[in-house]
Amino acid sequence: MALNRRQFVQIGAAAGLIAAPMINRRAYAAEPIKVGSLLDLSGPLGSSGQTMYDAIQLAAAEVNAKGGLLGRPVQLINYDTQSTIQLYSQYAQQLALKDKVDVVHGGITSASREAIRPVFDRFRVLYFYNVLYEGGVCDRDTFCTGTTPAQTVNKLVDYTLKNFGKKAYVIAADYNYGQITAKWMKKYTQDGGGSVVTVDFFPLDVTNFSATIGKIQEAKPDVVLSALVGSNHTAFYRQWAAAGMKSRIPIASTTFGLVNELATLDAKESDGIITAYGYYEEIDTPASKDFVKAIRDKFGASVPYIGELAAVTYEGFHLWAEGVVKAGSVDRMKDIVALESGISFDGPSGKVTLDHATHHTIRNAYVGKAVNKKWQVLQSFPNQAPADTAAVCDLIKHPNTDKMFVIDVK
Amino acid sequence: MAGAIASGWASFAAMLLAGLVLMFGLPHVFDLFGLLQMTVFVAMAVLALSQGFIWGYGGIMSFGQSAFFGLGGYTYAVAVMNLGDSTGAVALAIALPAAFAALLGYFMFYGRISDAYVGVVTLTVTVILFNVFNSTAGDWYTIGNAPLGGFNGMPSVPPLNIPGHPDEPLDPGQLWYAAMGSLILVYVLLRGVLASRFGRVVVAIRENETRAMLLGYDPRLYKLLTFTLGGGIAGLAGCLFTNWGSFISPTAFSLAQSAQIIIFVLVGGLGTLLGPILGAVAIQYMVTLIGAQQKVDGNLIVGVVLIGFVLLVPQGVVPVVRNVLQRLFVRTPRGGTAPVASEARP
Amino acid sequence: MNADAVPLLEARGMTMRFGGVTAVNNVDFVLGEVELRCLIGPNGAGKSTFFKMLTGQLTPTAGTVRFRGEDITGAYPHQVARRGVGIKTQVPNVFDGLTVRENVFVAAARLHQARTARRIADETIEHVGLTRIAGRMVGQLAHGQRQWVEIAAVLAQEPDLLLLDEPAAGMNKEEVARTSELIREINKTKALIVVEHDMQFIRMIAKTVTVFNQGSILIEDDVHTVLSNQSVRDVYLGRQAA
Amino acid sequence: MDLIGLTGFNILVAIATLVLLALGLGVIYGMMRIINLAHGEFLMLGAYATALATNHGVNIWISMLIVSPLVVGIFGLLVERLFIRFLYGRMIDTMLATWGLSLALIGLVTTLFGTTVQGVSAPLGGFAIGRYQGSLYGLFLVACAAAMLGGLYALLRTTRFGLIVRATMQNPNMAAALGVSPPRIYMATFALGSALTGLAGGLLAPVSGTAPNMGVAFVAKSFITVLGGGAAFVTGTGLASTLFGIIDEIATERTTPVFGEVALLLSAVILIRVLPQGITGRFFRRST
Repeated sequence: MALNRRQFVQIGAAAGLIAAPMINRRAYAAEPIKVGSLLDLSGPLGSSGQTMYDAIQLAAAEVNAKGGLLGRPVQLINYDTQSTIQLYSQYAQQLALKDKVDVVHGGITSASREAIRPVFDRFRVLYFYNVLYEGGVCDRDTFCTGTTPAQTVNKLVDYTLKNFGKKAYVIAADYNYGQITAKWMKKYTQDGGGSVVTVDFFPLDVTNFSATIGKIQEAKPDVVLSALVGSNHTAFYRQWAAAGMKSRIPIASTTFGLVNELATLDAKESDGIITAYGYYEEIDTPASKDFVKAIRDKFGASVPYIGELAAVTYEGFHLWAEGVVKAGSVDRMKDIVALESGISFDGPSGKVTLDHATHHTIRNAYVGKAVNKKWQVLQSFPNQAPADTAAVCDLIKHPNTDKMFVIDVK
Repeated sequence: MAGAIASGWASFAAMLLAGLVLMFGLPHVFDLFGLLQMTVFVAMAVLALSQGFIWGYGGIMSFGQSAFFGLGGYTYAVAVMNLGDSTGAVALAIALPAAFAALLGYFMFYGRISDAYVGVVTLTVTVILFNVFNSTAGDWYTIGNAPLGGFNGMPSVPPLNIPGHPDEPLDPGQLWYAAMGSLILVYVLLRGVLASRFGRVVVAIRENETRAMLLGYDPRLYKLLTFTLGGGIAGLAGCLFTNWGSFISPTAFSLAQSAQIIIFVLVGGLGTLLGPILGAVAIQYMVTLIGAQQKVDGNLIVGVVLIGFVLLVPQGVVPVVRNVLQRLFVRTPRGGTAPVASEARP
Repeated sequence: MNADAVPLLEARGMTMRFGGVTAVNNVDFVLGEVELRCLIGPNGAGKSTFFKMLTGQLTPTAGTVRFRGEDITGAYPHQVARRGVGIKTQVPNVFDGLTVRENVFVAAARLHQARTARRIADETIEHVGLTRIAGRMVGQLAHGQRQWVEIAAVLAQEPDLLLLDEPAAGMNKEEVARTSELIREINKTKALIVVEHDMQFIRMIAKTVTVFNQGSILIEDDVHTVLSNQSVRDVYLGRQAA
Repeated sequence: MDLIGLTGFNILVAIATLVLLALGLGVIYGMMRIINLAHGEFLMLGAYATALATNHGVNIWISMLIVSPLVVGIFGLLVERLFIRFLYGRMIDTMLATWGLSLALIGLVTTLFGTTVQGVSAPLGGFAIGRYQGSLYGLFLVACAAAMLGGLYALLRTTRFGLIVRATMQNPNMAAALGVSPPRIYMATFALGSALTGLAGGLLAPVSGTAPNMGVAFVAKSFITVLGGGAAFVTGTGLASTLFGIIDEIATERTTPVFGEVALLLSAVILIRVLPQGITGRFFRRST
């Protein structure tokens, strides 16, 4: 089945190659606009990268089908970073210096972003990071289009406070994203009159959670808030269900189901878990349905799950394209100015607007519940601002900032 | 194969010349990207040399050269962020890993830990460092004004500068000279060490530890010194690597990194110095090419290449090529007798 | 017995137990300067264990070893070697991956600068008669030649006492004769302890012989007395003949 | 009191998990002195076999207990025939080849099945330890680990096959002289080790999940356990698992998972420092 999908990808790519010359013939300037893509397509992060790669290919194909940008076709140059940070730097240099791309969309983990962002700053390449993350990047050359904790965590915590109770136990991955998200979980819980009994951090390669499950039972919280990340951590949900805890204490998460957890876990392990994201495949709007259909048509029905990673990548690409059209150029500075002018795009997740001050997005947030290996969208919150990054970053006042702030949660 | 402690002034001069030609020639041939790419390959070649030296000559199977590599990178990053000037930071990036190697080496060799377990202990220590550095995401893990950053590592590390002038950082072109110059220096240093009395004893201990001991040499001391030198060189490699990418993260300590170094050495040829250098450059170039295509999974290609390599060229490239060359040169005068290496030594 | 005030090597009450087995039991052993002593005994008599205790490869359970009056019991082999004891082990311990010259050079190099060491190495190689094969890899040599390489390496250390464990093992008649000649010549200036099975060889070189049996010294006397002793024949020669 | 019960139960499961992870590796390393760096991927194959078979309608118990060991055992046999057998006595080359195999397997599985495979969930459910909940499946894992250790011990100590295997490992020439064919014994041993690893992978699939890269997280722990155990690998693996399992679980419970992991690793280093004697293999010696 997966083989079919791979063949599909190849056929798709071949079709793109055939299509490109046709567009060229139509266009004056045959020179294509080059878009770099840096994603892990193999290795531990491969499953995240694959869905983003599907989305960016779809977006590029759509733009080309409409005659390209400024009369020029868009050419996608993709490198598989193989889940290796060294390759991120290497390929970033290659994209900037050898391929001389006009923009780069890519990076998955914050570590990969922070490895390549300086490269693009140094060699003056516009950069889009299309993943939800902990917030805090403040750099005029960079746009971050995914959700940040302020957009989703408070919705999630509000829901748990109202529906489950006031006593929370936080478990999170032991790296920046987990550390910062855990702080936001604590803050919102306390703001809502609740309390956090314990915060536990887990290195990304931990697979044995029995001790923690014991500790949670001892603490008897009303809800477990999880910011666990990656396939190793998925073991927590398995062990939680195996211990028979599933029916006793509910779980809410900002990370569960982002990639393929619903597909790999059994319904009885995942049912009832509450999450908050910028997008769910099940969102019942025409734009969302079209997007899901387009991906499945292009890459086969076996594409596991189309979540925020894919939607944000797709929207990020289109936001960039709108900026290019508005600027009438692929000149980096002109594009940045155009993108700062309040560009927005109606994507699968709803209306997405680039915020000048933070270079992040104002976008919708949703709360969903896992039901029989699908998400049931429970609530939606339109136009959420990236308040966390906004607290530390103002590129209108200080356009020369180039920093990753570690946001202090009070 | 192992007997070639050093094969003469001629080969040394040729290698040195080739190195210098590459150092000054490549900037005229390559564009900036090519040069940057070669810079990271060269940094990894220095790392491969450290493994090639302690393993190929010292007989110490370290599964943890990446520990010293990572420590070197982190030391440089922390030091340069606090000191401002990079000169002292480089010195520290060599000294600290060397000191750590000395401590670990003392623990292992004077603790009479057997060969096999040296591998396990170094591996374990590396995994410990990986875990520890991965869990430094919290705010309180800050040394001076340098946050360690946990899994995400330390971004935007200031580059090398002209000694004494922190406001004159090296540009990527100059960094190439620094990296390639370091590789040449390390190579010359190791050739010198191997040609010295100390180097002979190190090789002798690898060949037969009991005999060396019965001759009055203390293998523990020689192994300790070899291991320490290897640690310092790996630290230098880490420093160069950090300079190249302006960042360092815990993946420098990862198992995959350690294994990669071993593969560099094996592919190039164990018991040579040129082998690890060529192995490092070739393997990395291959991995880079693999990432530019999306048809076949990258791991699959690397894996199949490695398996094929073991079955077809188990000795590594350099010894095989050397044997072929020697056969070509020596066959006519001597007929069937096996040629003897290393007769042209000084 | 030698009447020297301080003997070259003096072992007292040497005992070695492995678990419940006593391999060497309360052995006293004295060797004078420039003396040649042969150790013989059947397999398992404790010769090798005793030998390894002298060289520091094993630490005795009880007893002391003194070299020129200084206690070297339980010292590391390299410390024993540094006192001036050269050791040739039973299974040849040589550097197979190095040339003959390099093997001997490494031995000489502990005490001397590279230049001098090279000279000493060349002289020793000449002396032992290995000049013709000095550039060969030791791993490629025949067994007898490897034995000589090891002896040459031991000599290049310039020791005062040589401990040779089965130096003639695996050699043909001609080689055995040359080895015995070599040993007698070494004995002009240095003391030797030779562990050997080959009676022919013992007759060629020995003056005094110590016979081990079941972890103790059975008899210690000049070679003719020993070889004509009935109990020696019983425990050792008899078995050899069979 | 209940809490002590729960902690004790968790410790037992941690020990059992280590035993499962390490036993197959122990057979291959302990008896053949072969360092199988693809061990993690053999586990992964076992997990995949269970997941795929179960998803295709095979009963989960049959998948775990029969399909996984069978599939991975046969795979191990093929690997041994195809290249390991050319590399006997060349430790370093075997390491390199199995490292290559490990990468190739990750790549192959990704290509064949994609990165996303529907896993299996743990059967049996939970049981009460006083006020707390433990997993019945964990109890099953403990039973399996004990059965595997005991079974292997009995196989090696009491059967003719075990005697022949042990003799061959001690002295292949002697065994050959007695009419045993060492190559066949090596083949059988490698297949046995692979099958045990496959079984472990199958058994752990419901608790650890199935992903192409899952092996990486296990491989260091497995090695440290086997090597920490020393020469008599069945008893050794059992003892080392017990020691490391207790330390890891208690340290994790008292402090953090990072510290638990570090405590386990440090105790391994100290163990090796204190007991360097229990070890016979000198497998890192160069092969020439």
